[in-house]
Amino acid sequence: MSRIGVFVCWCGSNIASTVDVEKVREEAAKIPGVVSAVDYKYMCSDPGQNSLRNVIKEKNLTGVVLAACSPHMHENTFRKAAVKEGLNPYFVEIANIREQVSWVHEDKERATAKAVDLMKMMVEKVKRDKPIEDVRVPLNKKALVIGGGISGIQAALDIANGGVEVILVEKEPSIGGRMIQLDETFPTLDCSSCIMTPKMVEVNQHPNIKLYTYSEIEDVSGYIGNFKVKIKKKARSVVEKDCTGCGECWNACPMHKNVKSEFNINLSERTAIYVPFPQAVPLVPVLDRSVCLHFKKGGKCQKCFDACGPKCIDFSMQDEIIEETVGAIVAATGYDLMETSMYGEYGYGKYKDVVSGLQFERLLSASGPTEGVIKRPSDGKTPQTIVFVQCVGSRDPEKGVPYCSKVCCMYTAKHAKLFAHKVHGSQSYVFYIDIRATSKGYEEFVRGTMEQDGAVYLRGRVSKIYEDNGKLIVKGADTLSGNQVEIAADMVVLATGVIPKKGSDKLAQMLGISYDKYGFLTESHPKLRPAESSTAGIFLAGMAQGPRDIPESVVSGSAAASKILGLFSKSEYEVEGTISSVNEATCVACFYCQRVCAYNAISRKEIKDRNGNVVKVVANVNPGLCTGCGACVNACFSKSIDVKGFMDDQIYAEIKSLAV
Amino acid sequence: MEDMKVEKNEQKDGTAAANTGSQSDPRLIAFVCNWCTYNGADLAGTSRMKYSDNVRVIKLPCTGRIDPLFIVEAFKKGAKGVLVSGCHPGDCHYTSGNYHSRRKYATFRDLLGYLGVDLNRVEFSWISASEGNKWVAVINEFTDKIKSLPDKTTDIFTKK
Amino acid sequence: MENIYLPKLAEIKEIIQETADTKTIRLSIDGKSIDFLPGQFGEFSLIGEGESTFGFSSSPLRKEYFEFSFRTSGRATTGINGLNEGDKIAFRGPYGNYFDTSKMHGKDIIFVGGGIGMAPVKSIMEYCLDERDKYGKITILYGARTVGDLLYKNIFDEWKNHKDTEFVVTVDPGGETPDWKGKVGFVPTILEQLPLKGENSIAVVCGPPIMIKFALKTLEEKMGFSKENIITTLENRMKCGLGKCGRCNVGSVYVCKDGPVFTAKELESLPNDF
Amino acid sequence: MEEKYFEISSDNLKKFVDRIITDNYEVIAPTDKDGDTFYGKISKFEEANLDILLPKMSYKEYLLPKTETLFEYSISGVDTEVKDGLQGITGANEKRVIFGGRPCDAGAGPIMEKVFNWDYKDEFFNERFKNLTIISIACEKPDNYCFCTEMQLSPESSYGSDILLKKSGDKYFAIVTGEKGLNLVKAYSDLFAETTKDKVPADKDWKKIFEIEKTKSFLDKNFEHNYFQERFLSCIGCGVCTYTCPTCHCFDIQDEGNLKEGRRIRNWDSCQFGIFTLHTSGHNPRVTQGDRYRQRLMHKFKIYSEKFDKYLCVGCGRCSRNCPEDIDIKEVAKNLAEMA
Amino acid sequence: MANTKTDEKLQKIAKDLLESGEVNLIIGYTKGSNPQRMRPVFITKPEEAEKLSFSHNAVQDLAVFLKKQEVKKFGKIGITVKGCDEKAVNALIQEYQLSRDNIKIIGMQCNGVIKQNLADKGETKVSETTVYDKCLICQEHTPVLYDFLVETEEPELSLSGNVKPYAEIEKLDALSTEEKNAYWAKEFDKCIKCYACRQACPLCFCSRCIVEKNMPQWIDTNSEEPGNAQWNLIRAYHLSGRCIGCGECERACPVNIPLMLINEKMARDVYNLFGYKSGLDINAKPVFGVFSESDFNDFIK
Repeated sequence: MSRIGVFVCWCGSNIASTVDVEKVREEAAKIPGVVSAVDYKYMCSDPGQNSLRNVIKEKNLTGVVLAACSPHMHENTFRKAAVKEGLNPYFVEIANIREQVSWVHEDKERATAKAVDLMKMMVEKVKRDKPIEDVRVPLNKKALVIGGGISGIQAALDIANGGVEVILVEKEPSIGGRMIQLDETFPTLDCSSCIMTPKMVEVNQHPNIKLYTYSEIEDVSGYIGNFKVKIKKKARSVVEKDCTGCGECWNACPMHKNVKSEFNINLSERTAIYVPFPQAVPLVPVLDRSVCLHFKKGGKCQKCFDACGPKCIDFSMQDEIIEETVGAIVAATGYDLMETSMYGEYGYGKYKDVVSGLQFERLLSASGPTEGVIKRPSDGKTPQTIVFVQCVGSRDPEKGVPYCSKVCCMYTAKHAKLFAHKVHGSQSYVFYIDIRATSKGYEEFVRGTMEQDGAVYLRGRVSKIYEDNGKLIVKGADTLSGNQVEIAADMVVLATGVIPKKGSDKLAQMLGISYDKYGFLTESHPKLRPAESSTAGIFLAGMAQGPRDIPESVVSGSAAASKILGLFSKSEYEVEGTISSVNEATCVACFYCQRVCAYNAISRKEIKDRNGNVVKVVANVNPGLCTGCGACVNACFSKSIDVKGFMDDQIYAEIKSLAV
Repeated sequence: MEDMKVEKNEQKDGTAAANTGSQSDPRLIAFVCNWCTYNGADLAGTSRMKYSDNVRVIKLPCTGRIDPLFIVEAFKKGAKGVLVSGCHPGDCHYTSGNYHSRRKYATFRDLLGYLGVDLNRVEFSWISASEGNKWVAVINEFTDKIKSLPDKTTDIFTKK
Repeated sequence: MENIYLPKLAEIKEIIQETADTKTIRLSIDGKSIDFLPGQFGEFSLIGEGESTFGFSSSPLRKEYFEFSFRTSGRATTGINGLNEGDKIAFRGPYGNYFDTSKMHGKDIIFVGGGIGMAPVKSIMEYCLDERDKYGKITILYGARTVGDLLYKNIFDEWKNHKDTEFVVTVDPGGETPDWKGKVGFVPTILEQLPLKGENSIAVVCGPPIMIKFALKTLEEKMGFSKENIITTLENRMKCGLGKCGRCNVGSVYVCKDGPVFTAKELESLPNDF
Repeated sequence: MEEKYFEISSDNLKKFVDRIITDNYEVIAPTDKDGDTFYGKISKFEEANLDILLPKMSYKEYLLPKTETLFEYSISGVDTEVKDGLQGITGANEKRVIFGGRPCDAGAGPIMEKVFNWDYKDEFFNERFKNLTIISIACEKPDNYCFCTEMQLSPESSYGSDILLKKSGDKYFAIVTGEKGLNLVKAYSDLFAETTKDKVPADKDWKKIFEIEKTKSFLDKNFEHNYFQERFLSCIGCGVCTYTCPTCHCFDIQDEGNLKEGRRIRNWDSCQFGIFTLHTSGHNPRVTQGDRYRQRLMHKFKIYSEKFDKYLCVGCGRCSRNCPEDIDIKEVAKNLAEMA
Repeated sequence: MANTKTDEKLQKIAKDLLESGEVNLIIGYTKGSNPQRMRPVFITKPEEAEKLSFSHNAVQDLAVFLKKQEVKKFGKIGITVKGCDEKAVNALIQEYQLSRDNIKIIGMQCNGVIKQNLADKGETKVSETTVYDKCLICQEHTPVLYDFLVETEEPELSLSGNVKPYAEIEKLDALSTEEKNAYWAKEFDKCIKCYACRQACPLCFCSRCIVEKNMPQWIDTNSEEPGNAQWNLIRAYHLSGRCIGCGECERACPVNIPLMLINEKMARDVYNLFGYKSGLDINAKPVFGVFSESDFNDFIK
């Protein structure tokens, strides 16, 4: 039975001067089901709230309507007051007669009529309110971080330091990601490895971090608080716990000239059993079975096995599936550099001395193939003139991508600067479109490259690069002077754009999170929820979301970590109870609801009979993921799904009450 | 036994005179999302802007929740104009509710027009939480437009 | 010219919340009950929300009110559920046939009710209890799925305290609570355990279709009740209540007119279509 | 009243129709629209299509409208006021004539009258039926779907017609069955010439292809027969058979309106819909379309006859002609008779 | 009538499928209540396969039966489909109502089916004036997807271009709001709310139609002007972007409401707006299950 109380607030004169509050109260009293109607000067004041509570108690109300200010002002206030009297908080509805009546209308009679209408609407709505319980989801307080680059490492460390167990999964044999490939970092020119390796080591030694390298995510199911994750630990052929990282195995490997080093981006070679770089964490080699003679030639070669002191080479090792249950996930899958094959005119791949930005990093790096001495790949000579081409792929909707890769301006300036420092008397030329140097110290850094280090910046695009007599002839336009320029260079460095890591779309699908048309993972809200994915419990960090530099990546890793620590600070995850629910009797499992759900909250549910036979498949709402947006309700043809708090029946009753 | 009173009570509703819902004083129903347009309308209030009092707002969580069938129901119950309003594309609080609904509205609107509903009576807008002035303009223009329409109901939902 | 579809108004005197989703509503017109017989039903409505069919659940001998029990499920019942004491309910009826008590005089009677199907049983049962002397031994068996689904808990004692009357209450296995003192078991199972015999006895049964099916079987095959002495009431979907709209048509009867009360013998002649 | 016999020339028949229209009779006749023929109000004789065997729909809606207001209500606060729908009932015009229907359609009236009066009197039906004058035309060439003969009528039956016209050359014999018809003939006596029964050509010897009693006796004994589930697997439950049927009369009662006013109405309904018998509990006595079509057969050929001593079918064949899946009820009834 | 070669081929396929146990049921056509009608037939035994037949009178869309619970119980089903009907099968798969693995599609090449009212009057010739409008715009005389294809012996439908299919749509589009309103008010006034359009539609597969839901009362139950319009509007809306144009709703309608004028119009609009046609690809996402950021926005202020 409906026992509704209507409370009309004067808001001093804010409402009462334009709305005849007594009239609203009188009209309320006439409505069937309304057992109490009062008006009061300030409903939100303590006495006002007390009177609300008293009436709830005395009249044993089943619903409350406040004709007052916007629900965005005091809905919570009044709900809290109602809860104190044992009323379900969702049985409180607000008719907004201040912001949407008294403050915007002048004719008192008409404003009063409108206020009465709004009050009636809410009475009809509250009559049809169903008790809503907030959803509590138990939390497995363990986090999964996918990707062992700087943002993943930062997230893992922050979470682990917060006392929460972390599983860090890295696809490559070592963590470190892209950052460990870099030489020095802008704008401070501190050595990347110097600041990165301690963090990598910390990860490895942290009691709260379980590290899986050379491992991939195989499957993710479940939802916030309770994700079931399958991790494929690929067969390393080396028993990790026994390995000392002494290097005898790779020194013994006969394949030392034949395999291109991925870490050095084909600028050097590695063996079949290898660590990608000397500071690798863990310092445990991986046996690359696709090139290993033992596997290719029927088990004859076992030089590494023989050389290994602790005997930790295991040719029979199998991929292993590890299952973990975690409460939250960070996706920090990182980035790749764009292919440049569409820029045939630049000759990348054709001319050895046309290299990518990341390759140049390796040439600069003390741990790189040339041990930090800049040598051009073709003949090992030190180049005297280098042309840097920016925006290769970026900001080029025709051939590449329309977005700006953000870091290229800065790393090119860094390259030019380091080139000048390392090769005295050398000359660099930079073709650019715009210089984007917006963070702290960046603009000064670029200026320094130009002014102190003498790099010549040319605003324009390069049209062609070709080889002539041992030189690379770079033809381009200088749009500022309006001249065509032609530079004979020893090397060309292409600042290739940034794209999401290959396969990150697949991972996103597995996680049920959205990604944009380029494959970058999408934030739940680009401004206000930048660390969250659209799926509750899954957070984002680093370049997987889009181009960003190291500090930003670190910040985003920490942001994700703080979100998770915040989430885990409670014993249960609480969600507002205004979520969707399925009428299983009439659901026909067309799954339009699932298609439109932005939160992956809808899954298939099989209804079985007593013998376990599936009699029906229906949609099922995961309360931990549903946000109550109601898109599914709109999508459902048979109206077999409804969202609590805004049920179809309530909306129709509101419309019905407005009939003229 | 007590039979029902058969005579009709003329004076049923004292407030009816204030908004008759007639063509000259039309009833408009606005379905708005909670996050953008409802806040925009609140902003109009806190800014003390004035606008037509013919509109009645029904709040929903998201444009994605605003079923085109609500429009039909509003007309059935005598609304002379129906407004649907939510967050601008890209701004949806729930990521994509307005995009999904936009497809439906575009289609449904075509259907309404084809079946002889005066499309002047159905309005769609994107109004953000900061666009109190746009809310005021949309409501005032819509009210004026409805008032200017011929004084006869050309829709298929009301009994003639 | 009389409009047979025009309802009358009755005032709600009392509302009893029976379970989470069922209620009993007591009505009166001018402070009095109406003339009806146990087993009959009416069409009840909150005008504007549509009619619903309910059997009367009170004894016609209680002259100050008549009542019905209902579960809130659809639009009409939701409307009725929202009403308060003092509000009016539109009502048509009484309709249908009834339990012929004259044939029960001097006999032992077992009343079997399941869930909300107890409502029409309650009417005839209370009618008999109100004139207790006219009947032999009376046994009442009432079962529901769970303890929470039992209606009329507040008047169980009243039923029990009649002389020579046994009241047995049971819930389905798994439906009991820790403090449950009644029996646990399906109605037909408990029924079979009762020390009753079919001679000179009448059984009145109402409940969900599956319960009726098995209870009838038990009464007939295991307890020796003749088909003529087992009486049940059908709960078909109805609209008009007047034998016109065709909905409750089963075999050659309109349940609303020729029923809802049937003996097992009569049911036997009907196709399995209800 | 005993039957009376008149003659009317084709020309006079035209005049008769045009004159009653002029005299404010509402004349409902088969008339062409949308590439088919339907019963509809005509404004002159030419608009009537008398060549068509049967219009697509029956004229049931003039007895039982597809939607009927039982009463209107208005609500003010806790007070409800009701306006009886019988007062000012629409279409109960005294001067309404159904012209040019066939004996099968005419036979439906008295059949329906029984159910609306067997216990409680449905005055909505009665008011309309009372004020309807039915002038039918005997069929000369029934088609393959017709089986009125099997249904205790015949292409020349006057049962249910106030006036039955039988064509003979360029004139018609009018068989007047009662006061209603006679009054009309008398009012236009200049157009009619009285005659005697022996002048009226005798009815042809219409052959039956099956005995409906046998169909019934099959239905009496075979409720759970495979035939129903197998044959009606092809039934899509569209209900066209029931909606176009002149005798199907099932209805639903619904309230419509807003918080202030509204009405209780009854609408046509169909036993072919799954929801028709669905209990609130979710239990449905008739789960399959086979169950539902069986119910229709039972109601037509068994149940109704047991209660009202008439079959609930006039053999017009509309359900067969209109069935989108080509279920032929005549064929079905014949099959059942053969299986009996 | 003797078996045509088409029929023999069809019967052979059906017989093999049933004999091998690949399907438990074949839904096909057989000869109907008069020589100009065909009717659905359900074959479960190989020896009954000879009942199967096909002709330009095979008007029914047999896909409608795939939504029936009684039919679903058979599990693996073979179905005889014309091109238009086959699109319904595809749409059902798209909307998860059917698993491709459970269905064997016997595609019938079809050059048009004769309008049933003409056939009843004795029309036997397939021509642009005797077939349904859908046949004139048909792009799928050979079904999109099939496991078996039975080629036709029927002469190809020749189009002179003089008959404009669904010509009324453009005429209606050109009318004023009031004229459109008047046109449809008149059409919908005929509606008797029998819902045959729904039952005949292979894509109206809801177990409880919105019209049978009354909390809230989505659609007025009355069968008068307001209630009828609501039903027809909402039916059309629910089929926008889903209708595959088989025309069964219109054929089933006992009061001849030109429902295909609405369905076809909406199909065109959806195609114009979103470039989507229903039932062409079982892997395509239904048009209202996805969106594009650049969707038509001009109508929104």
